[in-house]
Amino acid sequence: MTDLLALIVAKYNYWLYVILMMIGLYAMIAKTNLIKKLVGMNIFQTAIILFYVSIGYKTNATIPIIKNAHDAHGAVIHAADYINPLPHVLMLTAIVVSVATFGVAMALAVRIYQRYQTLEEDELRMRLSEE
Amino acid sequence: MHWPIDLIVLTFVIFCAIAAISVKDLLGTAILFGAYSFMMCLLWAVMGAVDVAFTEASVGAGVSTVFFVAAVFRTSRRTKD
Amino acid sequence: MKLLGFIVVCLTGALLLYGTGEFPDWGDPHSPASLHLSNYYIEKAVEETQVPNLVTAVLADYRGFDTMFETAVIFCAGLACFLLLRDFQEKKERFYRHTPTGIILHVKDAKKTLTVGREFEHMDKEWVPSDLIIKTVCRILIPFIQIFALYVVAHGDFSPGGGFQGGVIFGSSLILLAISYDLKTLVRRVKEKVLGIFAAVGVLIYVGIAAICMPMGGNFLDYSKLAPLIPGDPHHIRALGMLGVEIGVGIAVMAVMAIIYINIVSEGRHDEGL
Amino acid sequence: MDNYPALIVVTPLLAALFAGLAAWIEERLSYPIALFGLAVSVFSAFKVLMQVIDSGTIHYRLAGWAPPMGIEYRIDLLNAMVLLLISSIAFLNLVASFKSVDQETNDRAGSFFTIYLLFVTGLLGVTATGDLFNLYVLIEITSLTSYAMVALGDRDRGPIASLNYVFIGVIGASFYLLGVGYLYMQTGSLNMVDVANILQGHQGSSTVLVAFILCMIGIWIKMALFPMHVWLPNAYSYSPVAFSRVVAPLMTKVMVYVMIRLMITVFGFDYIFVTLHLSEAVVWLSTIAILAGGVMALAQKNLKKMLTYIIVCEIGYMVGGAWMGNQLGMTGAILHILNDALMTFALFLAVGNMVYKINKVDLIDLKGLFGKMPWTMAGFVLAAFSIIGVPPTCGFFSKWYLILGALEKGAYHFAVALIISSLICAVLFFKVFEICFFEPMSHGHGESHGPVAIEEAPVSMLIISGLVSLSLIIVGLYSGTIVNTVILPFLK
Repeated sequence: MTDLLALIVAKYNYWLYVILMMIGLYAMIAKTNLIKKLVGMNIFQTAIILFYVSIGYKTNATIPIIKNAHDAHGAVIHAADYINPLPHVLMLTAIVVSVATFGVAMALAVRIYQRYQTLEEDELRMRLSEE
Repeated sequence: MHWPIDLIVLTFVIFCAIAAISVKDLLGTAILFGAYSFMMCLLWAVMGAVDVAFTEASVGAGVSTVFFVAAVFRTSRRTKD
Repeated sequence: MKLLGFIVVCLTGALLLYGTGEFPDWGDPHSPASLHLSNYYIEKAVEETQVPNLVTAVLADYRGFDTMFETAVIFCAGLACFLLLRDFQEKKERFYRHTPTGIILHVKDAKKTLTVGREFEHMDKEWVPSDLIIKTVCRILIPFIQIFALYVVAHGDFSPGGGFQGGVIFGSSLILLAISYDLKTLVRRVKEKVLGIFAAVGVLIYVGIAAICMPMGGNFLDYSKLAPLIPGDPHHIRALGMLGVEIGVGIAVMAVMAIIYINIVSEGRHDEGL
Repeated sequence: MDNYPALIVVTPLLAALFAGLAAWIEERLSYPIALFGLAVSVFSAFKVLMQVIDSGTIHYRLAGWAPPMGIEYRIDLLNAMVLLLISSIAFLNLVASFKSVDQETNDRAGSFFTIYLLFVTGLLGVTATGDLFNLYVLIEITSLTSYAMVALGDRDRGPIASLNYVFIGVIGASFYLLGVGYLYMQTGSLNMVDVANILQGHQGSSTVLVAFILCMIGIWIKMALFPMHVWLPNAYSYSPVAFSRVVAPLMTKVMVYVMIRLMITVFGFDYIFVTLHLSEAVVWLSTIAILAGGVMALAQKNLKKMLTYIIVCEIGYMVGGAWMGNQLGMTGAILHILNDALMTFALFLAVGNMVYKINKVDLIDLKGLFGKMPWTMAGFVLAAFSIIGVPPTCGFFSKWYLILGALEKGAYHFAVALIISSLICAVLFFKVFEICFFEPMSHGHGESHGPVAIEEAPVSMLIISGLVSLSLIIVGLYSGTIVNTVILPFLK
């Protein structure tokens, strides 16, 4: 029992990212409202970002901005004192990509509504088969 | 050790995520989605990813929510599920 | 569809949980991810680039090529929203309000226009009387938001922030103007053409700075070869290059955020909005 | 200093930005700018290919940093070939679409060229890069531009097809990103060669296995392998013709290239075929994909849609060949990337000419087309023969390698599926020829004896169409040379 608890505490971030990702994926597949699907898409993408940020975390380390960088030339910087910056960089790019996709998808949803006056997938399918 | 904060925020995140996709009003979804993004941003700040948290605060909780509300304003609040 | 979704989700979850089993513990300083490249960046980046914010250093220099395409993605999103929604046809009906009396005029013929001035003001279909408190507060707030945005762009080397965040904040100050007054005010002050040109010019600043390095004898994006062009300490040339790039990113992002908002909220007609 | 590898990707990007600026200032300038940018890109790609053939793999350090720290372009024979293919198809298509763009985009030609160039930039970058995360960013550029383009084509159905494409595309790209995350967690690096070196010691790890599965699923969704193909037919058939002519031949082939690159450079043959034994299952999957693509193509009533299902079928060929696990299969798959891109391009050029003249391409609308557009139809027939696999054309040779590979491995079901699908293609295209040739024009009284007035597409479109169709035969005749100078040295 204590082993299991220790396992959960040691990796709970990873378990929870899996749960968030499943929520997002479920919303993308099973919901019929297009905007709900978009929310699912965004949750899905943030779950991945959470995963990356979790990789970068180090215990007993501080944020990746070097202290006293300009007046302590020659002072040794210990890698263990700072959090891994690389996943943060990657995720900045991923956030930008996700907001770009989100904007375009919203524009598409507005276009669809202009044309068909609905955002429900089943109603859209009915409208399409009528024409 | 700040893992208790981390755990509490994570619970909130999952709560907001489930609420955002199950509320029957798209404007409500928009606001819950903003809350979700903000919680996520807190979580990343706790984990030391300040740049990512800053970006998420300005993009996810800020601009995305505004786009969302704008799109709901131009379409409809109605949703079946 | 629900059942299918459930099955797919469960399969994916099972796959991911299976992969989680062998992960190093959360926050383990000796996991492979925090050893190989990360140590190099933490120990060498300040010495090589003179930028204390490691995220900015890696973002704009070591992996600057990614960031260039990230800016291109943003530009592309703005262009896509413009192409998808922009509608140059004037809407047929218009509403005007006679300011002294408060009478609302409904003009159905598209060709007849009233001159908007002191007597008449243009009005949205779903008109809400503009609130004095909101207008005043926003008028005071917006310049400060914009100065903060500029600070975030300029100070990205030393503190969290950078071109992208600053650009988003500047863009949201424009959006705030549109929400607190009305969309027409924003469109009148910041012309669509200006936004379009800014979006392209921002990305062009980035690609231009990167491309100038090639005739100067370096590889693409190699800021250190810019030293003869810029006066000052050649030691800090990489930091200066990054600053230039971040300004480009900021301009592009600012313009694109405004473009996306304006087009979504007015369905591309740029007349009335939230 | 030799900057050609960077120029291949950067000139289209720069041209896109200048074309975007020109769209606001003087719209007529956009087209020459775009043309110039792509011309420089083609020239650089040609230079790079020659250089690689002469002196081996090129390493180009972007921002001047050494590989695992910075991003590196690592261009070997396979890259160089695909780069030249992409840039020249994009260039030729731009020349051919001079007349048709205005007709389709409601006077927004400048913005169209900008998006088009960004799309090509993305494809070129995906092909040239040697960095796993850079690959993701560039895949997103290509996807974002194609979402916009698909929505611009058909005004009614386009947005719906595009939004579906957004959902599926995001799932695919995110799975790939997640796979890269798992790899990063195990290795701490993002450079392909560096990751491959570190992975040597972790062959049994479940993290690597999950990373491999996630990457492959992501790429398969993006390339529309059979069960994940649902977005492709609608998306490609509703986009504007000038765009579908370049997206149909290139997008899926570039994704096949990415799959081959991941298999060879990152994970390695030993890991996939010796440690995992996944070969059998994937070859069966691709067999099903081939048959399903063919059968669904038979059911279509619109020429453009029918061709998109043939693309689904062709993807099955390439995936099956690549997963055969022997040199012959891989040779066939790589040769088929080249051939299939050219064949599909030729087919869509012909379709583009038809759309330019008769607007719709439902099969019924094609009656009497041989009389009306003889040159276009000549190109179409040649491309169709190549898809079917008639000997002097290039389609025959890659199929030949694929079948040899299947026989060597003992995967007879794959060989049989290949032959059946060739027969299906023959049936399909002869159906089209029959409609075009024998049935008279359906307008009016049902009788139109005597010579039909020839109404051809503009000369610029015809010349390109003819050129590409002829190149099918030329490439076919020189397949031996291509295999010996490019593919076999690469696989060694």
